[in-house]
Amino acid sequence: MKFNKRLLVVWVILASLTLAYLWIDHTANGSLRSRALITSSVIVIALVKVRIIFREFMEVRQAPVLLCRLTDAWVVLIGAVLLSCYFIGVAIR
Amino acid sequence: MSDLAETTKRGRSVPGQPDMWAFVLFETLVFTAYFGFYLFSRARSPELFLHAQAQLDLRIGVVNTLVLLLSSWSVARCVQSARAGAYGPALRDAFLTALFAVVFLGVKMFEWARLSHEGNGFDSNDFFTYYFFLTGIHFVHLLIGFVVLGVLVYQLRGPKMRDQKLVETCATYWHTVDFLWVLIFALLYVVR
Amino acid sequence: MAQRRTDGEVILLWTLPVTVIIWIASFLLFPGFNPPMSPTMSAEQVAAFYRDPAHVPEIRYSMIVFNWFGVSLIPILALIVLQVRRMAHRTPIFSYALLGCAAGSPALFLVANVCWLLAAFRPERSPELTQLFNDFGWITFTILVPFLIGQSVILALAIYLDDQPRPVFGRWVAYFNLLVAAALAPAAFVGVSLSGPLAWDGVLSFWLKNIAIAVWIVVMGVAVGQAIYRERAENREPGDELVSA
Amino acid sequence: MSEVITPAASPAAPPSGPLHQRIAWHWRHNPKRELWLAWWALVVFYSLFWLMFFVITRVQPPPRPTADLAAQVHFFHVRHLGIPVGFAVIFCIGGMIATNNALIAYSMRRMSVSPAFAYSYLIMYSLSAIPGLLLLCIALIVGTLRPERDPEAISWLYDFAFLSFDGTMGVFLIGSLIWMLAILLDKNRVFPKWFGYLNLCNGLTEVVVAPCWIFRRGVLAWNGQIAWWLDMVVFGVYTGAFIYMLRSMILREDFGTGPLPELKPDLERKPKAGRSNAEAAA
Repeated sequence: MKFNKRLLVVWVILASLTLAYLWIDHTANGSLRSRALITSSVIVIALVKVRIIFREFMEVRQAPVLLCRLTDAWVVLIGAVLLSCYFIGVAIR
Repeated sequence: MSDLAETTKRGRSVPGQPDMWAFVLFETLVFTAYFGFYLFSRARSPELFLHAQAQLDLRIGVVNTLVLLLSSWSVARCVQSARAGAYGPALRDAFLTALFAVVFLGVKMFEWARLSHEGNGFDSNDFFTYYFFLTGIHFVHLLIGFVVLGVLVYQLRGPKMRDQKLVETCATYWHTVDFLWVLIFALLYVVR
Repeated sequence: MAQRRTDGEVILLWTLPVTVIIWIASFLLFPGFNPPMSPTMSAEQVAAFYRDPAHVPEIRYSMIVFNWFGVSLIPILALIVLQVRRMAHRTPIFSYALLGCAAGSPALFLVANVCWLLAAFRPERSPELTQLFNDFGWITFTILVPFLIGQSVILALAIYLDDQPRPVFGRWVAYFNLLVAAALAPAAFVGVSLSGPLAWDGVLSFWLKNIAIAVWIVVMGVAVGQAIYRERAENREPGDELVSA
Repeated sequence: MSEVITPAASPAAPPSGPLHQRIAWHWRHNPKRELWLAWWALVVFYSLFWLMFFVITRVQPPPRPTADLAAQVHFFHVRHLGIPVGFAVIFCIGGMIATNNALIAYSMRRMSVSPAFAYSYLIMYSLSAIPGLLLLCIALIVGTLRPERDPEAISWLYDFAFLSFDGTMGVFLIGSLIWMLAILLDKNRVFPKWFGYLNLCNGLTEVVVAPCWIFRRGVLAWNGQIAWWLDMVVFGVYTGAFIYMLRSMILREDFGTGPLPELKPDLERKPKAGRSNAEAAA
């Protein structure tokens, strides 16, 4: 079995996205304030990671189109629910 | 090997049982609801959540995320090896997956012990209620994951078994545990 | 067809008269049953009932005996289940459902039993708490009918659908069970009032319900006994032929 | 099931007459009448269950655990008629839930797994009604019995009722896992595998309600958005799914021991016959 380079690349991308959180946290540090921008970008990055896991690790890339659409729809759905819950909460605080 | 050739060779088929995908999507909806409640109450009382969140060590979360991503990578390799008929490497990767999962559980329990030692328990405040609830229910999914890995190893070991569909089903469950953690990590440790 | 092993069924059947005698004796010994305590008693009156030196040993001993023998109807229910399995059914649904009903009533009865024993354990407790235990015990005792209704109705259906020339139970047993189920139903409404026929000492909730249970035990004991003896006789005949051949 | 006797072959098709004639025919001749009876008992029970708990007694959705003594006494006061009457109906029909458990146990006997699964499920669920339902009913009836009772005692009954209802999970957790395991191991294709996984989802909600013993307020309290509302949605989906799944099992049942045949598309008109027959049960 040839060593699969593609999976390695995928893992490196996922790991660097994880490490990006350290950088986000660093820039936000010192200011214990809630920031919509940070929250939104954190959620978006997490969803990008989820989609990569779907596509590459879970092999949706090679799955029937229906499953591709379904998982993509789920990623969008999660994003919409999370962001709207956050912003509704902020709005009616 | 090119992606296109691989696809045409095997045809486009659902990895694992479609039934497991139904479980993944349903369980993801349930978790989305948990996350929604969390973000909503977080946005309603930001100071409390921010101050409680400051007690978490982001580095532990990052390490755990990397460890779980490693385990996911291992199980993805395991599936590809099993598909190619290389059951030895596949078995090795399955054990590697379990090893990373054990590391994850160890780190998780260390973090729980540290937090409760500092006096942050399940019922301390809203943030820690969500923290212990979300990490706890994920922990339960991970424990179920060990049963799933057991099935995977059982399949790979017996020459009479080796049902590729079942191997992929188990891997799909494992990746679900992984991506749920990716979301939990982002929401608990980094969101402001 | 392989013959069912029936050894010992007759012994289990004849435990029934013993159970009945013990139950009647404990029933008569418990001062709360004769006459049934009135739900309109005040907390002080209830406390006085449990503090009465004449009552305390009677309550304790009768309820301890009930605690021992409360479950002893289950062997009879098991015998009924085995007769249901002989019926001309396509599925074991009815015998499963009857088995599922068997343990429910004794379990609820034990809750009532424990409440009465608790009330008698420290009669000097605040009258409010004694009354609470007493209420809890009486309501549970009166309302434990769902499993009894369930098993009567299921048994009636099972008998009704037993399509064979010589059914295990006669049709009348099915109608009798439906009648008993109907007689037990009013006891479920015990919470509606503290006086009148539906109260826990009332004509419907106490007398009709308990008489229905007693009649059911006697009638079903006879019916299942007949079925068992008939089955034994039928099983003996082919056996004798084998010996003579 | 050596005792199961195959009745004489019945006429293949039901007559096409008025409804009551068709029902009578099914009652006498339908070979699946026992299964349909159990299924309709299940449907009737769950319908009445929802009606009694949500409409007549109005004890669900549950009240607040944080309510003060006066509010708790008031809770019983406004339901002093609804609780005893509504729960009386539950107590009259509650025994019929045994047929539901029997039908589910039968579904496991139809699978290619050991009978131990069916028996474990049957034993567990035959007592499930007591912590799952009946203790709540009894405690609430006792609570409404004497409005003049000490509010502290009424408060104890209030807690006892809702915690015994929401906080006893073991039977349903292990029961769901047993059904799941049987479905996943089954080679007779009685249920699709996704339904097995759905059992796991339902079992996990039983884990999630456990914190109701710890929290008096918030999402995990006995009336919380997660511990009650979300879990109720999952339970509703699960209940709907298993009612539908049991129905399709009965339609496909051939009383054999091998794989359950699929429903043929040209026989899709059959379900209508099944439905009218089963009305006899209700």
